[in-house]
Amino acid sequence: MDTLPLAASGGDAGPLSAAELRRLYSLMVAVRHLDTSAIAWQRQGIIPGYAPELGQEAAQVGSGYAVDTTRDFVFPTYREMGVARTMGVDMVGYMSTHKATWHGGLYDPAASRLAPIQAVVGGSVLHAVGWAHGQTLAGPADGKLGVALTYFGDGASSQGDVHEAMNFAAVMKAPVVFFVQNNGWAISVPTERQVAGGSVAARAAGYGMPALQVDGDDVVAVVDATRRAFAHARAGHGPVLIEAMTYRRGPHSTSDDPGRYRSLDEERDGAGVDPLERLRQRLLADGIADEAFFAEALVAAKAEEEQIRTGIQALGPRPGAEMFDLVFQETTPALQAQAAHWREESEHV
Amino acid sequence: MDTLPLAASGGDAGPLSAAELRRLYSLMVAVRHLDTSAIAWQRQGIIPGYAPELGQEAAQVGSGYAVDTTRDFVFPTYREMGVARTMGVDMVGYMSTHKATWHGGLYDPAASRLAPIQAVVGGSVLHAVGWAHGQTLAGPADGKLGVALTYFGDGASSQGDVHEAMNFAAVMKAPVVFFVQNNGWAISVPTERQVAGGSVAARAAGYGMPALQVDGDDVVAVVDATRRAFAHARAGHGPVLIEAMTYRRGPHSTSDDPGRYRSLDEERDGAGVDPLERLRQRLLADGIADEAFFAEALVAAKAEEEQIRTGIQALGPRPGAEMFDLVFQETTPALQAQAAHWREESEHV
Amino acid sequence: MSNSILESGTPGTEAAATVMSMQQALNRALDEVLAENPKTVIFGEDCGRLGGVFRITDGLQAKHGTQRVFDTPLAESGILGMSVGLAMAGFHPIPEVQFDGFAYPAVNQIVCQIARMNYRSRGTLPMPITLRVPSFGGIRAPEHHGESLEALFAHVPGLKVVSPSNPHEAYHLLKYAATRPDPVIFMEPKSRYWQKGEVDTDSADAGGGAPTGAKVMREGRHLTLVAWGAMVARCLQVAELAAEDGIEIEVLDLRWLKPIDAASLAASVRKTRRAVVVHEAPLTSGLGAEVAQLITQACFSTLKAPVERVTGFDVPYPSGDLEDEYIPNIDRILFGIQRVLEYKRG
Amino acid sequence: MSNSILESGTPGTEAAATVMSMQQALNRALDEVLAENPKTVIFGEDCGRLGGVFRITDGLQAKHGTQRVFDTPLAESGILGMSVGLAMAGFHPIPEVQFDGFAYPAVNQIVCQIARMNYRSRGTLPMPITLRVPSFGGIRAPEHHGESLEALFAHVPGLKVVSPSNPHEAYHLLKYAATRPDPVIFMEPKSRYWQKGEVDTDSADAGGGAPTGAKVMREGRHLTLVAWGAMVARCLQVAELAAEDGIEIEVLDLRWLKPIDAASLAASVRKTRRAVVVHEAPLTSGLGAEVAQLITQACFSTLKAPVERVTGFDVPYPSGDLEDEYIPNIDRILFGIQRVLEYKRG
Ligand SMILES: Cc1ncc(C[n+]2csc(CCOP(=O)(O)OP(=O)(O)O)c2C)c(N)n1
Ligand SMILES: Cc1ncc(C[n+]2csc(CCOP(=O)(O)OP(=O)(O)O)c2C)c(N)n1
Ligand SMILES: [Mg+2]
Ligand SMILES: [Mg+2]
Repeated sequence: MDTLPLAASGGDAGPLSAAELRRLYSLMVAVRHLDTSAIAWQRQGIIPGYAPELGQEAAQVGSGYAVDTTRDFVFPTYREMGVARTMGVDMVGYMSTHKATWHGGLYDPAASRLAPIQAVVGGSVLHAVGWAHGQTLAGPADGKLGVALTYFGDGASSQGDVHEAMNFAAVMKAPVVFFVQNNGWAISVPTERQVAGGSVAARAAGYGMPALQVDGDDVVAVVDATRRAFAHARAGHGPVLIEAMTYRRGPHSTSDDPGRYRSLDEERDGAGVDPLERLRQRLLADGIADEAFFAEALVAAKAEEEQIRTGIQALGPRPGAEMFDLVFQETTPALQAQAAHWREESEHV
Repeated sequence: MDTLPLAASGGDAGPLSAAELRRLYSLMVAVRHLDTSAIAWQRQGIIPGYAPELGQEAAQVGSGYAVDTTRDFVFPTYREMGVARTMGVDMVGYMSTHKATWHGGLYDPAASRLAPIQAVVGGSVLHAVGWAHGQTLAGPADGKLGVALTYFGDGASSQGDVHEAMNFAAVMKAPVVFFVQNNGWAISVPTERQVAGGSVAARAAGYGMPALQVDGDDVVAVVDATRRAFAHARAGHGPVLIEAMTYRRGPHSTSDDPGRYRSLDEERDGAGVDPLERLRQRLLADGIADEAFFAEALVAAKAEEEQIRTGIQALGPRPGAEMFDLVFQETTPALQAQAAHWREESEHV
Repeated sequence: MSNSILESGTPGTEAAATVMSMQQALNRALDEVLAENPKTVIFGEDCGRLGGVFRITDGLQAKHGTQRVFDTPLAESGILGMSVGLAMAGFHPIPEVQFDGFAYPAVNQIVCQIARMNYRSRGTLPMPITLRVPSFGGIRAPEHHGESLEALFAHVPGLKVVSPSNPHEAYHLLKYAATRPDPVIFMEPKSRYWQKGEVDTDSADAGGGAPTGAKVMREGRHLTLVAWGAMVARCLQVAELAAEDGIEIEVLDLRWLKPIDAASLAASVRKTRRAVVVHEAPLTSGLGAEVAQLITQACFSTLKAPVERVTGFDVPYPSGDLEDEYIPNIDRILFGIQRVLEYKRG
Repeated sequence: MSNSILESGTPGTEAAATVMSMQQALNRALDEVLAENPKTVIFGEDCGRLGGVFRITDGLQAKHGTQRVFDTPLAESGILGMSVGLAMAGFHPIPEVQFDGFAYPAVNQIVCQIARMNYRSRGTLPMPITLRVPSFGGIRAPEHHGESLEALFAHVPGLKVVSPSNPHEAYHLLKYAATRPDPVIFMEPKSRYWQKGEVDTDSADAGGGAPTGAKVMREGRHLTLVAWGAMVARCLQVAELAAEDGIEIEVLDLRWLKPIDAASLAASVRKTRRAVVVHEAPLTSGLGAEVAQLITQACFSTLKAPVERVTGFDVPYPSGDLEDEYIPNIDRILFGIQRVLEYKRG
């Protein structure tokens, strides 16, 4: 795979400190625990569905960790719970989308710097390009541009919009980091039947754009790659593509049955070593954390999950009037009439 | 630019014979003369508009020359008059689209092996992939697959559909030749503001697909590249991309005014030596043709143009009933009622 | 592989009338179409090995091979654009769009290519493409998984549009659509996939009526309820309830949303003199307007009241929690009926 | 650089009422909007250096700079998707789609993103996007250059849709639309670009009526003709002809196609008791159905005849030679009027 070099070398940040590594572990445990719990919630009827990210914690926490929420903006798909958690997004608001409370979630995307959850595969990649181009319009690049970080999957890479986004961003030198989680699958379709040539990162050279293919299960490598990409984009050198190689260990969603299209053997071989376990071993080996720390992190994760679950369970349906009130900034007489009509007929009952 | 090698080496055909070279010249003169005449037709009010291909004769004649109309199928844009002429398409039927007689033209696309003229930029590239995939479904590759040859421009390369087409074709190993005429411009937008990275051919490697970048003003080089690409695809090795570097010497269309976005100096520099003149010099230098031959070719071209013009001028409007009759293979009562209504009201008048 | 054609046995070996779900009926129709026409090919996202997220193509790849039934990369414009080329090569493509909301990326290929190629080519390149679209709401799904695109499709010249309301209709309409020489958008009401019903596979269209027209699902003389897809079952429930109050409602399953069977609409409303049309799509510029106007045009002097529309609102399809507020429910349909019955000329 | 803002001078220096073409009026409106709101950006294919294929953005790049007015690569989904991001970053994008038929590749971004982002984000990410679409037929153009997408757009919750019928309307409606906090599809009747008319730039909406409603362009008492875009001028011609026979026709320019000004429709038809709606788009599921149904709903007991629709046919937009057979012409509109006037209750 031929890739172009990055123009800016690394961020200001040096190698990750012990405290940072422990923080990454805590985040990954929190995400892992919330993720596996959410599947249980679905089985228990607390939420109607969920798209787990089991195995993608390193890719998500590592990349989300590089974001500067004072100036960057992040565009997720439907599977970036780990990114949201890492960015400090209100997790009850985030998970509410899986409770079918509100499409896109109840968190404030503008304040959180995280665009609403996106169900259209490839749908928000172009938004990142527009947002990023806006940063360059605001004034000349001074090495401090806000960066748009956009997530998508190996499957999404097939969508025309993703190509248009890469070409636009590269032509306009927009500060975008395209972050592909290549988790081996798009529902039942494996990467080799999806991504011609085998690698999304290999596409970047065709746009004159640098790319980094990274071990997506190594959180330290992901943080490093993302920081380097951010530095490049922030300095005004244009977009970068990161392909984080990982594996979707769970089903596509709680309504999927992977047994129909892949065997347990295939799963074991494809998945490799669990990214959380890898970090744990590393921290142990380097003497950065001990069993007590891991136990503590798990306790914290459990407490957090309980709090989020309580919040989710307490969440009632939104008032129906919001259906009408939130369509426009300036509502219309026709919509007001429909709202009035709806109110009349639903109160009647 | 990194490109992957072709799996099959050349076609069965050896180097072009003298007779073939003369034939290519005759075709190019015929195309050049018809093309420049069509602009005059527009000025004279014979046709309402036209999209000239001045300067692209070598790219069009050379690629069209490689087509085997007994088994291949060609997917043009709105600017491939030279391809149509080279393939032997009925030129009154072809030009009728520019007379506003019928969108897509009056020639029989199925019999001609030339899909209807296509105004949606990038619109037919996916059709080529589907048609080509159909060839592989018909049975195992025996080195004799029909090949889909699809044309598009540098501007069209930005469209999502073109990416989807390349990815589909490469994943499915469909026998498609993607033929890009990079003529430097998409209406007023130059290639450097259009094609990130600067080359459409450079995109191919990202799909694991071989590409050939060829001097599109050298008809011999174009024939050779196209034949090689056809051989590769025909043998079942999958798609190939050819980028023919050329220059749109004229306006985008008869309603365009290039003076608004490029200077005459820029035009001269960008255009280089006229491809027709290049072939003429070559034939002279190699002693393959003389002035008498060139003069004869021009006479033939003039006679041909006159015949086509006469045909076009004789062409009346199609009967209005065709509006209704050609919508479906099986018409509907609603449509029949509308047709009856239309007939009534138009006869009334 | 539950509910698959592999379990339900070889086509034709069973009794003609069987109880099956709409999913089974559709699966069986596809199996038969594949067996009957070697030029038929089925493809889309996850259609092959998985059998589709709704299992409509379940077992078909195993039975008919990966050449006939296959997965594509994840790109709807690609899937539909590819269908055009396959049709030009003589195939009868039956592509699937995984959910209604993901038909939007393919609109350009559907409107500008599929719908126009026969016309553009003056009939020499027909487009026998049957596009299956799991449609409408009611399953508490994520965003974009509950769209109603019939008004859009019905407005496009060169397309035909159909939606079945029960397993029997699903079987026959799909078999019919998938053997036509013209493009048909086949809108499957996903909330009805698992509902069972009797399917008479023997007759070409057992139960009466040509497969191209609308169908009276229940006779009545006081008012005509017009619906399609999942709303037909709901309207039948409403008619049942109304009957308890002595109101006899005729329920017309429109079936074909383009072309619309204007004659059947007129015949029914000439008898009942009142009509309500029900759909899930938003009100404004929905297909209900067309149905209402066709009725008004044909029955202006017999109509006792303006045709009423009970529809979704002019708001984006809401999340599961508010779905029941959005989709016309029994009460809202009854209110609509009441408005028509109580209408007084001003 | 003919017809450009560079020639017509600095905004505000001319007399309030000037005669100009719709192209000039639109160009001037854009120039003023750029000057008034620094967050406004204009972009699309060939919008910059060339000034657009219709010269609507002529001179704007030279005056306001390449940051404010720029060319994009050739991809409509890209242009509209990028608009979403710019809006999220606080800009007011005014993208152009070069021709109506090339809006189809952007339908996914328009329907699923632009129209829904305000809703999805609970009002925290408004989408002040003004999408300019040169629209409708009548210029003998190539395929896909003469589409009428208003019914599609009007059906999409979260969009507003407007179309001006003359230079004055064009100037005011564009200035209004381009300063709204919601997405507006601005459909420019391309066959009217070069027609001149008086534009009163002084008043916010000189000529009466709120810029959000329909507008009576000619008063009459025997029948209401409802139209928009290029058909308004044609309907005014028809009214002129009919007046010679003593038939007084009221011509209502609908202007806003979403939301539709139902009150003005009702007010006019309550007076005239008869209506004909005219549009270029195909009949079935066209916006005429909605207009007709709104009128029928409001005026059922006063209507003397069912509302008549005079529209394009359910066929793909034909080539130039047949264009005049397809677009409603004066004769067809007169026939429609005649049918309504002569209607007898059966
Ligand atoms: C435009 C569109 N088409 C189809 C779908 C249905 N769908 C949802 S997720 C998915 C697979 C996505 O695969 P990938 O991009 O690799 O992401 P992953 O699910 O692996 O995270 C599909 C087909 C969709 N949501 N959007
Ligand atoms: C989908 C689409 N968008 C826009 C247009 C308008 N348009 C026609 S030709 C053209 C430029 C095409 O450039 P290129 O692909 O390089 O081909 P060339 O004209 O140079 O042959 C544009 C923008 C179109 N026809 N189709
Ligand atoms: Mg994936
Ligand atoms: Mg070009």
